[in-house]
Amino acid sequence: MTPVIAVMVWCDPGLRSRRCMRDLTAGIEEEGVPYHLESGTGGSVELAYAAAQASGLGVGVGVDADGNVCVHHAKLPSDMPAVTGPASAARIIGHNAARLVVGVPLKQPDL
Amino acid sequence: MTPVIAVMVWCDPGLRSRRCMRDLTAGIEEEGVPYHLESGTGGSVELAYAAAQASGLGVGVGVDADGNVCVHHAKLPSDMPAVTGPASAARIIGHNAARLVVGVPLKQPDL
Amino acid sequence: MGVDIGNSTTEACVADVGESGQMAYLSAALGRTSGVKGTVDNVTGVADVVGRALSAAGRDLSEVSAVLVNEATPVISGLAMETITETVITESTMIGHNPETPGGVGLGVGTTVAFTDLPGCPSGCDVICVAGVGADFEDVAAGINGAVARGVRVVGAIVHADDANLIVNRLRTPVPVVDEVTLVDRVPLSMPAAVEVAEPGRTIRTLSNSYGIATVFGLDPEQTRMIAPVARSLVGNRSAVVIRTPTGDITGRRIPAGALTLIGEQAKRQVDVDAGADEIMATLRRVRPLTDAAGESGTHVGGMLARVRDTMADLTAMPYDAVRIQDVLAVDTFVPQRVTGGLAGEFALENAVALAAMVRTSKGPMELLAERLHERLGSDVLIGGVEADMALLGALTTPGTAKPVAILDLGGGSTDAAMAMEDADVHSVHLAGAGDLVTNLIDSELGLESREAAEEIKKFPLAKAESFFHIRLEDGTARFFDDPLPADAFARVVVLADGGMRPIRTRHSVERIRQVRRSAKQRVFVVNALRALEQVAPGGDIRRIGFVVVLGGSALDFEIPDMIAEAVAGFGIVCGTGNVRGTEGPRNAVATGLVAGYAAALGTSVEGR
Amino acid sequence: MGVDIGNSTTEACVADVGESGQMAYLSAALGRTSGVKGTVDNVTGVADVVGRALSAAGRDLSEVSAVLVNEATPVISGLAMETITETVITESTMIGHNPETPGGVGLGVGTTVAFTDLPGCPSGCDVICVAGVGADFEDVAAGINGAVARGVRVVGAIVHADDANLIVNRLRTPVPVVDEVTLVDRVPLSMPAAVEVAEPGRTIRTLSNSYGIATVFGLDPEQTRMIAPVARSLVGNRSAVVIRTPTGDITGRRIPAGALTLIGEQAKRQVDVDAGADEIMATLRRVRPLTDAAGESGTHVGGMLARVRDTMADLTAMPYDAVRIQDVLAVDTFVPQRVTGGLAGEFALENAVALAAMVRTSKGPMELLAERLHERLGSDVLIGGVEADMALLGALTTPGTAKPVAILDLGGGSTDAAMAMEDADVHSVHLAGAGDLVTNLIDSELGLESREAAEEIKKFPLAKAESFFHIRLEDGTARFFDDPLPADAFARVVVLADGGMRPIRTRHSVERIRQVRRSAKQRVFVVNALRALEQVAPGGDIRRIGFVVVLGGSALDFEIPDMIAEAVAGFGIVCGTGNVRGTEGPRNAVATGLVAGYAAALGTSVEGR
Ligand SMILES: Nc1ncnc2c1ncn2[C@@H]1O[C@H](COP(=O)(O)OP(=O)(O)O)[C@@H](O)[C@H]1O
Ligand SMILES: Nc1ncnc2c1ncn2[C@@H]1O[C@H](COP(=O)(O)OP(=O)(O)O)[C@@H](O)[C@H]1O
Ligand SMILES: [Mg+2]
Ligand SMILES: [Mg+2]
Repeated sequence: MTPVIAVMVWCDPGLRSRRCMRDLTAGIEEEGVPYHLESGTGGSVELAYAAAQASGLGVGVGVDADGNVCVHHAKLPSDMPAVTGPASAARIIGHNAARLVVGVPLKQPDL
Repeated sequence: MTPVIAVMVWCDPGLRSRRCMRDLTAGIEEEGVPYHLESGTGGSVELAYAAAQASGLGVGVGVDADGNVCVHHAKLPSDMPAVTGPASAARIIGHNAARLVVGVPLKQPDL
Repeated sequence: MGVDIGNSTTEACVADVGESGQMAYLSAALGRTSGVKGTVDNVTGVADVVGRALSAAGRDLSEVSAVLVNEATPVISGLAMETITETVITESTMIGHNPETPGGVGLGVGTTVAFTDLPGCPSGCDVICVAGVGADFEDVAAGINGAVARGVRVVGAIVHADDANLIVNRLRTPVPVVDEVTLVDRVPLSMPAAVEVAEPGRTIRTLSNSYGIATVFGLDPEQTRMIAPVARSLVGNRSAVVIRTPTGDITGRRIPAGALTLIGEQAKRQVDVDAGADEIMATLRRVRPLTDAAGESGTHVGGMLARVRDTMADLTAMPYDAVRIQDVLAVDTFVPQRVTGGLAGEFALENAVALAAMVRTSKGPMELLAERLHERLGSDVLIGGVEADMALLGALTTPGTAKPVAILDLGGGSTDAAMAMEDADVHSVHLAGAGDLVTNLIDSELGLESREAAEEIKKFPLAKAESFFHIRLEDGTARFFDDPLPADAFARVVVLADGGMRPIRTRHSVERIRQVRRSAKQRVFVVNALRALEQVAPGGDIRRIGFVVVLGGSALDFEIPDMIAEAVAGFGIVCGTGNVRGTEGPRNAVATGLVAGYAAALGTSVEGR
Repeated sequence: MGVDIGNSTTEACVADVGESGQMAYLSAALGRTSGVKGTVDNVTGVADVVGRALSAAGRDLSEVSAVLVNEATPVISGLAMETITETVITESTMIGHNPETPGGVGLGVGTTVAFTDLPGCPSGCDVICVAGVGADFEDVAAGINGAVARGVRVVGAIVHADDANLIVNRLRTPVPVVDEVTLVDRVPLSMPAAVEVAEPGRTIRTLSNSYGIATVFGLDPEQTRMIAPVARSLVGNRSAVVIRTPTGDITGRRIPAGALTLIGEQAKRQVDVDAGADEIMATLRRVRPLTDAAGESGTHVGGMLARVRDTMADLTAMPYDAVRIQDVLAVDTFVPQRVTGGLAGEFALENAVALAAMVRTSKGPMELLAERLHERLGSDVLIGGVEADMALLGALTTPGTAKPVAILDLGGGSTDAAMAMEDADVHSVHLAGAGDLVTNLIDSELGLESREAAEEIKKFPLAKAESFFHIRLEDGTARFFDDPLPADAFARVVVLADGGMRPIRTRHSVERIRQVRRSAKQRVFVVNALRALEQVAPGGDIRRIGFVVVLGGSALDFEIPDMIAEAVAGFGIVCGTGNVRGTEGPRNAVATGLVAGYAAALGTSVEGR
């Protein structure tokens, strides 16, 4: 099995905010990086870590039922995610998940 | 399970040349990259691909019973190894396995 | 015990000196100078360094027979910087910013239409769509697709959000889109405009070429002349927008910075600051030795010199009018500055001139300082020889040196030099500009707004964090880590400071930062080293110097001594970093010289007996 | 139909011209020039381009009423390059190479002892172990550990194989080890030596400092002076060895390159080639206009000019003595060259001067060429106006241009310029040095030994293959691939050529290659653009030019036009890449001018009727 060359986005089916997923994937897409959506149950960090392992790019995003978003990298220890944030930050987190792949500095939230 | 942060070297137990393994690991060591020896049966490409999957650095080396050496990278298709060569080239192949990790151009054999 | 009170650093050297001058060095120590050099504030710092030097030698204060202090006339320097160009956009003729993720590729030329007005556009028009704050990318893409279906030729777009690729990915026919245009609401509508986006890794070719713009808008030669500065300012961008407004213009104007008057012992000359550093330094050479400098009042340079004088007067408690500027170093520099009238927070690199000025004050409070030191330490305090003589004596303890020798003392505020021929007098100079100016140039040229970051960039090599587990050093080698780097270091340039790895908040590349760093060192230290050697060399002829010993805090730098050695290599002299007493490196020269001078004097008097 | 036969490229332009001169352009085409410009060999190339231009216009050869050919006096240029410095190591005082993986960190000072003699070493000695060809790392490490156990202080090692880390990892006390020393057998034994290895990302500090070496070996000033060039040549290395041999020395000697004699219409001057490019060009300015140049026979420059003359005579079938050099461009350059006497294949960057020379031949064979073209094509062939006039006519079809206008035609062999004032005569110049010289400089400065690679580096942006699936472009953006890159591209610098990604076989970094590329363009095209404009401008005053139109093959470059625009920006003129007829970019100016000139003449004669 060759791993999928995409950022894996694993989302808990309990999530109700469509907005959150749309923002998240918009951020990834704007950076020009492919992503792949799947659903899975669990905490955001747990989902993100598993997604990162499944990603050919080594980057995964997990979204839990409450809209908490987490970005993980396959080589990081499972309890040390790269980025975490609330649903309201989903757009910028999407950018940053992609930037881990592209290798450019993470975007800072506008202050 | 966190993958081992080392180049995985998987060698067929049928290999008789001690020289080959010594050269190979010397090449990796001189470049300053950690490696981890295990045994496994199979062709060199097959062993290398599996070793690469198991390596936290994404780089694996396979050595078959005849001393054929293969370097593979976790993200390459299984049938497209990065480097292959005979036992006599083991030293330089070791350098190059390490260089895939370090990110410097591969060493050319002295002509 | 010799003690050297420098502007930044106080150094001590402990030695056993026999009755007839035979001598054994025991230890050395250094610490920050407390207060302004040559004032009683120095006592705390001296006491601290003396204590540490003694305990390193395993001796007690009571055993010290004499504390030798250098005759330190405080040499104080000031810095000022002034931009001499300014970029102004009147009306909005261009959007010159470089968003990280523009969309599409190519050139589109049409009339600007607000996204909301797109439905009213007659078919057959060539249109650039302008999508303002809050426009959703799906709506924008759908709107454009709809207009195109109706026969409106939408050939490009300018949008507020970071949405360019999102929009382009949803268009049936992709067009170039420039995004993140902060002040999109000020884009003039119903005007002819062109949007250009180059492929990744390339730069635009049409809008950065005057005749490209002329072709696009059908300009006549006179109009082309007007638009030429716009083309120039877009050179090197990956994307750009140019809008043809009736009166719009972009000007790079020179700010009249005023004239600097340099008053020498014989002559007096004026030079315009905006003529640049070379011109200023050439004028200075013609009036040397300098006795004072003045700036045209009411101009930028007037303000610059007033600030320098103010600081000096403050620091030394001299009356403002008694402050005499005795050297000036002008350096060409540039400052990233927000373009007036820009629509997307454009920055332009404006030219600027930095001036370092040097004031030599009277040596008033030295006796007082000696007295206070005596009270504090108990032992005799002697004010030793001239600082330059002592530094030379100390420098000559470096293996492989001999007269004729010159020292270059690269400090924080000043670059000092002195020269000793076989038996002639010592000549010395104090020049404005040293380590602090380098730090300032790095800070302002990179737009860091942090002196601490600039100081670290000056002192330590750079690297880039290429993954969570490895960095690549500026020489290309990689270094690996077992523990992951923090996410805020990811893909950033970091400084490998003593205290660990420090990410730098900037979009500049490793190479860019390295180049600014090296060029700042070049412009200050190489220029000053050559100026200084020329002034102390016999007959101004650097070739007659046999050995140059580089000393001082900035001689510890990892590249400055190499640059200086390179610059003087052509003169056939030996130049290297000092190694005082074969052990101290470029530190402790004056303190060592004080002790050596004392011992030599004892020896002579013994011989004379 | 206008046809422009250039040195490299033949271009054609097809137009319908009415009786009274009204004109409609139909198409254009271009191809490689066959043979030397202005000779009958050109026929094949012209026929091919004419055919393609016609089929693009949907017309037939029989419809062509006239083929207009430019009056092409062949302008041929030659190139030569000569090093003017040489680094020679006599006996082996140093090992200045930079192995990729040295071992250990620090400085070790001791006497050189062959590894095999280690067992015989008395305890208490400070020793540098020298391990020759075939020594196994485990044996070496065991031998050193054994000696250390016996009390021999082994403080460093010099080894033949790429084994430094393997040895250091097996030592009980790590010491600095320099490896890959190819000629290790020539390292002198029983000599005091020092081995220094810096931390990764750092450079050595002691052996690159004259006083550092003096400290290490206890040298006196005279000896220090002798060793100073060694220190200098080690600056910037991560590791180094210095061995103190009684007579050993390293010298950077200047090769007497000989004098160049520049013969002008009025004056004649000599200049030493090793004085460098600036001096040569300054001398040239004083004798201009040049009528010939000669090189001192028996010297390097004599050989250079003889080679140029030879090529010229060959190409043009002119007698050797009739070849007159009418312009010279000297460029400072450097060449990586193997150091004579080095022990590890050391390279030094030697200074060199490149000379491009330009010969204008008589316009002999043009009529013959016209005749042969007529035979081949059937239609009338007219030899049109002067090339410069035609180019100006064509350039003025660029939107936004007007007189006073100057063109800069950046070709392969020469940089040509011409200037037309409101109604004055056209002035034109042909200068030596253009695209081919840039290619040569890139080739030799990077030591590529491949003109094809150099040509690609010149034309296309660089990137680095950072993994099997992505590259990073020189501006920092990343590009991803679905299919893995070949292993021989891994971590290498690649050129993004039209034909795909091409790895470059070199250890140079992206930044280094970029810098060489840009500097070569600067030294050739910016220098020549300014020289050319100065020579064609009225009264030599560039400010009096209103518009500059950049043309020719090298105007297609992705950065040369920007560099030229930047360089002339200060003169208040509009400068940009031409866009002939608003469609052709910087191509087709002469061909277009031929047609326009023909039509204008028709128009005038119609009016005159
Ligand atoms: N390791 C270092 N590398 C580069 N510069 C240094 C280093 N240590 C100190 N400096 C610089 O030296 C300067 C102070 O020099 P110093 O000789 O102590 O000053 P002063 O002569 O004024 O007492 C400061 O600009 C500081 O940044
Ligand atoms: N796309 C390009 N980018 C940069 N240089 C180019 C490009 N195409 C051609 N050149 C350069 O242009 C030169 C030839 O120019 P050209 O005008 O065709 O020559 P000539 O005037 O001698 O006929 C060569 O040096 C070639 O490398
Ligand atoms: Mg964007
Ligand atoms: Mg090695």
